Amino acid sequence: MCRASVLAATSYRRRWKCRTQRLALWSVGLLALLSSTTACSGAPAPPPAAEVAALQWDSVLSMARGTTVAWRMWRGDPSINAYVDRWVAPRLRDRYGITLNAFPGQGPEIINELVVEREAGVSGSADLVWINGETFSNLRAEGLLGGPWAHRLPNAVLVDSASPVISRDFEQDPAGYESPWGRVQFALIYDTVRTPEPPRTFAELADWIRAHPGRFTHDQQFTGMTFLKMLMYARAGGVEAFQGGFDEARYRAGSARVWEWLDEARSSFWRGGEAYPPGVADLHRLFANREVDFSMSNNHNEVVTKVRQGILPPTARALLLRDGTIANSHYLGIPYNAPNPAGAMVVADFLLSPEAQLEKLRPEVWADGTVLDVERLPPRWRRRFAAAEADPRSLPRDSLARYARPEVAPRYHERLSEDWRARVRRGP
Amino acid sequence: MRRSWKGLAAAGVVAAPVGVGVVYAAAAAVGLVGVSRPDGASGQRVARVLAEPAVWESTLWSLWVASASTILAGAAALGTAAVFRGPGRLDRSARSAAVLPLPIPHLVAGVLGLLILGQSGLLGRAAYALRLVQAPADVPALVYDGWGVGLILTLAWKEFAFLVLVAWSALAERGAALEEAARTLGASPGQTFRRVTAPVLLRAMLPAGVAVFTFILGSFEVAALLGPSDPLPLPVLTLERYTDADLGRRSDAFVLALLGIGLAALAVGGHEWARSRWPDLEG
Amino acid sequence: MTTGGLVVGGLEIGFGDAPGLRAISFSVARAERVAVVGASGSGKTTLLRAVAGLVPIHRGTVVVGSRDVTRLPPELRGAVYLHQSPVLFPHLTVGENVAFALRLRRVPERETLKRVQELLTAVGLPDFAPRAPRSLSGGQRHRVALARAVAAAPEVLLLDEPLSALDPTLRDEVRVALLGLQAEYSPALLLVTHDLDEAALMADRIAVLLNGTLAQVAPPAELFQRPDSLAVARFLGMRNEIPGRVRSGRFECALGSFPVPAGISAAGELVGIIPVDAVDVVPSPSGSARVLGVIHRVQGTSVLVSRNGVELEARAAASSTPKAGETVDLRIYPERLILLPAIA
Amino acid sequence: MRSRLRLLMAGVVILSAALPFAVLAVGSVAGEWRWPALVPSAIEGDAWTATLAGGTRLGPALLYSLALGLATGVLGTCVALPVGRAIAELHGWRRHLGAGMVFLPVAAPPIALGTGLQLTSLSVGLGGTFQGVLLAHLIPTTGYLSLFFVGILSVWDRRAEDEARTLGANPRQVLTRVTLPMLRPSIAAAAALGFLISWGQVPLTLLVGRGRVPTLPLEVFGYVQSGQERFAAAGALLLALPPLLALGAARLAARDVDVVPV
Repeated sequence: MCRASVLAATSYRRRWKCRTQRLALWSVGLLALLSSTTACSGAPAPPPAAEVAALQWDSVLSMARGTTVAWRMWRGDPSINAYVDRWVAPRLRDRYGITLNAFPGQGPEIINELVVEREAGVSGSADLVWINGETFSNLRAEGLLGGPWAHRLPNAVLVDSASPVISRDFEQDPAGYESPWGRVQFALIYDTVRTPEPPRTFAELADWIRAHPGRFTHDQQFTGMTFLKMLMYARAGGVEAFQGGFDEARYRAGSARVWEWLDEARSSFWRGGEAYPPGVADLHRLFANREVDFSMSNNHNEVVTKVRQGILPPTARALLLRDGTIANSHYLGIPYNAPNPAGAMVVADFLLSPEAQLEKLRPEVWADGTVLDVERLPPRWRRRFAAAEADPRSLPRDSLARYARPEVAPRYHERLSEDWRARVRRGP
Repeated sequence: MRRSWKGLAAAGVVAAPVGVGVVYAAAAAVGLVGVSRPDGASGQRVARVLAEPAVWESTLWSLWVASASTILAGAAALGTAAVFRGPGRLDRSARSAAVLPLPIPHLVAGVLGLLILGQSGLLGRAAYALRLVQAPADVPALVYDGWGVGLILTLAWKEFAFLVLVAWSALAERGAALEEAARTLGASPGQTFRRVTAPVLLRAMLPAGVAVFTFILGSFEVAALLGPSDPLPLPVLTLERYTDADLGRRSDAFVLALLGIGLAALAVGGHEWARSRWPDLEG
Repeated sequence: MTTGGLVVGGLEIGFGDAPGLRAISFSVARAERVAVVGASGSGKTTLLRAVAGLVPIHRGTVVVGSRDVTRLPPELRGAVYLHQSPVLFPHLTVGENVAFALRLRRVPERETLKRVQELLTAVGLPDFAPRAPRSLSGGQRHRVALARAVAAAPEVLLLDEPLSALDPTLRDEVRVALLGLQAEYSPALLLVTHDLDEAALMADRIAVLLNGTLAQVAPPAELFQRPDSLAVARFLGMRNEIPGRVRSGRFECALGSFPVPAGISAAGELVGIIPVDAVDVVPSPSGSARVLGVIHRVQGTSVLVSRNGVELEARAAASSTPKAGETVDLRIYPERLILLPAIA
Repeated sequence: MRSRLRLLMAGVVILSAALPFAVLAVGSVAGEWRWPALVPSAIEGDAWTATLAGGTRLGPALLYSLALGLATGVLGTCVALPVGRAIAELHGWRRHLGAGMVFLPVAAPPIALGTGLQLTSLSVGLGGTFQGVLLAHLIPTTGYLSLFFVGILSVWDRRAEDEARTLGANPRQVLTRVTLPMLRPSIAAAAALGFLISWGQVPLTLLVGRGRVPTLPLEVFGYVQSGQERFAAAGALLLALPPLLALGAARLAARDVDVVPV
């Protein structure tokens, strides 16, 4: 009887249910409405970057006025964010009437996004992307970058184009599809108190690691892989041996020497080489907390900002290995589907201005190396740049230049990461 | 049976997005859509990814972490619920405190895990202050460790609050009457707990336990922050493949996504099957 | 048939696949009180819910007032249904609960408040309007629910076991309130109960629901004195069944031969029922019956006796209760004899 | 002995609940705080001053997350209530099938769901938008809240609704005057749960929002990944506090309801 009455009673509630279902329908409808407002806001296709680049700069400036530039960039460092949001953005607004909208995303995410946008056939959502190396190569290979445009920027003449580190991005010619923004060089980070006599070469480092088991490691991402790549240069004939594009045989020979070195050293790594910090920030934390005695950075000046932020101890210093350390530049690209290439070009040009480059170089701001040929600047600017680099923790420019090694084809980097994940990270 | 059709249709609406995701992932996994589109569909990618030992190690490892944290959190919840159920001040304070982590996002738990459980974290520093250790290396590795101890502890801490709440409401509902019956039938307090309280609680906690298990199995943030580099927790491996610079490997992620959803579906299906087999488990 | 009230005709309701109630026809006049009695699970509640429109019916009609409401939803039927423990809306105060139906009908607020006060006074809770339902005792909640039901001015009031869930001490409180309200507002009252005493106490007529049909509908006195069938008699708890036959105006059975009471026309093989209070035991050392045991009840003490192989329950005089094993004589009042056809 | 053990256990429970918040609070203002220091040797308030002055994105992200959480809670409840009711009215295997179906979006790993839905969301114009992320958050939320309402409504006492019907209320009136008011505590709890699911969500926001929907957890995740512990701790505290306040408020409200039903 009970069951029957329950069943029966429910049928009389059908109308009740209709009401609640209507409530649900309303909600779904509201959502659909919300979605359609975005889905239907398709504007006419913007002009591609190459077309805009062909215009007079004044026309580019007037096209850019009053627009918003969406800039996809790495947003993980408050110093960089502050530079972009609080120094760059207001100046862009005041001088060019451009609203800068920076949002997070790096390397693979940018590729992923553009690939996905192309697959979905929707208009682009980024005007400017912060890229280099393998990201640039992948984007170029997939035809996801607009251009050429970089050589049309008024400030492009100031760029230190004689430097191979700037004129070549991982052996590739930027070809006007990206504009240089900053220049950095790999450095080990050590503590002058804990390790007053740090190793200066890979050979010395290996000895040091064996003598101090558990005190060294590298991260699993870009920085750690750069470290391995330098190791490959050092043990297999220098950077010259790997120039001229990717070659499987040379890679095999070179990487074999890397695995050899690692097989010998890694049992003396932190945690016996069985675990690696996920990212370089985690490595910094291990270093600061004395779990390991070395950290590393792709930016020789990072130690300056990180000490200032209190993340690294005040006695931390950068160190260049005499086998040579990789120097590279980072660039700004404009996606093929960027809605506002004119605005993006104006931003890229402003970021190349001596003013913006100097501000970025200052240790209390970011300490990111300049891509300008400082010697060609007026003396007033030369003095300012010299003063900015005079921080006691900074490495002298001549030793940076002496040990700088260029990047080679991005494929080496990719293969090394892939094989490291499969061979080393997964254990012997 | 119009009514049941409606009920199932309503459930279908809620489940539909998963279906959309599964269909897209399946199409991408066999190459019908996606970047590295080969000529037509092919199961090669699925076969290659599923043949990777790393994938299965990640899967097993994630299953281990999910089981261990669920059991740990469940056992702690069971004990706490049984001990602090009275009306006293201590009981009430313990109850209020125990549910505090309930609304805390996983991410915050992960941040805390890093700050507290790392070898140079606060736990290690406390050990140093007590002169138990000399250096971070002497502290047992709880973060990035092969057994995922820190990860398990963090997740168990987070989910404990949820399970203890479930346990308390089950006890409040019918615990006392059953226990009184057991006591008058001659059971000692210990026997009462073992034979009456614990089984009643366990059955009430089964659905919550399954939910916790599947949450943890799929949870990303804590695993990404505290998990080891080998094997990578399954969700972390999925994202690593999805954002691989090599566009060809990007679609591997879809195979892993299907694997993850499949495991979740298995857990859910098993749970509903168990509940239909033993309806009294519904409490 | 009077206008108003409730008329149920040929009602059939299925329980799942099997028909549960069939051929249910009865009426309750305005101001009349009818109690449906039946065993647990006999479908009493379903019958009530069907009248209220909460359970669909297979066949039959329900007329409330003079409207056929068979196809109408519950809210349009003019029949208020109260559960065994009536549910007060927990989110409303006592006054708001009583005002519920009035507010639905947009009765002017002043009038609503006046009416609420009247009804609360009528159930003896004049100061309870601002109280929360949870602060009320069980009997008070019942009374508020009754007031709330009457506020809807129903033609028919449907009560499911109205007193069963209450302590004996509270039953009078609620019953008085109920009868008072009914006297004043005169709805037709249909209640179901498994308690015969409650039915007899509250109802003008009692309907006996057996095996899915109404076996008998009659005023309590008539029902108890003249059950229509052996099934009804057994349901009413009548004991002392003796098989026998009627021959030339006399009922002959193992206990002897008795004149058929006046007004009963019966013949052939029958079952006779001698109500317990129609047999007296008289202590007698040489009596024809032997005492098997003594049964004490609130209503009085009775004695289980055996005579000629027939076991009977008989009334004992309070002054001299015989003991087991003693012999007694039986004095039977044949005018109280009930004669019913045997169940095939 | 027994009471001492209880005291110890209570201490552990209370400490394990309270200590983490203390750690976050200290961490958010810790200047130099390195092994083996138990407490920071210097105080550095930049995470908070920068946040208050608008120098970090934590403030705007907090507002963004609040809006997203509230919308998810409200819409999720509106959808889940009728779905939960429909499933609660099923019986036998259909019931288990229905419950399993709504359980699936809850159980499916968000990363897996996100990878599968990223392109779909983009092609319908929802990728990287507030609405898209809202819809993404609604996936696990409606599942979870449907289960929640299945649980509530399976033991739901329908007598009040029946009596309201016979007292003259039509289905809409029963819904608005009886059912919804009676379910109000559950509805509030459901909205709060929905808020929480959205509030802590990382993978779905990451994949469907494509970094363009700056929620608080994403900002915190970014700070954690870049080793900015002070900012991460400040953000984590911002992330932990509103739900805690909500929990406290819910408890207070529940206590109110016990005394003065409305």
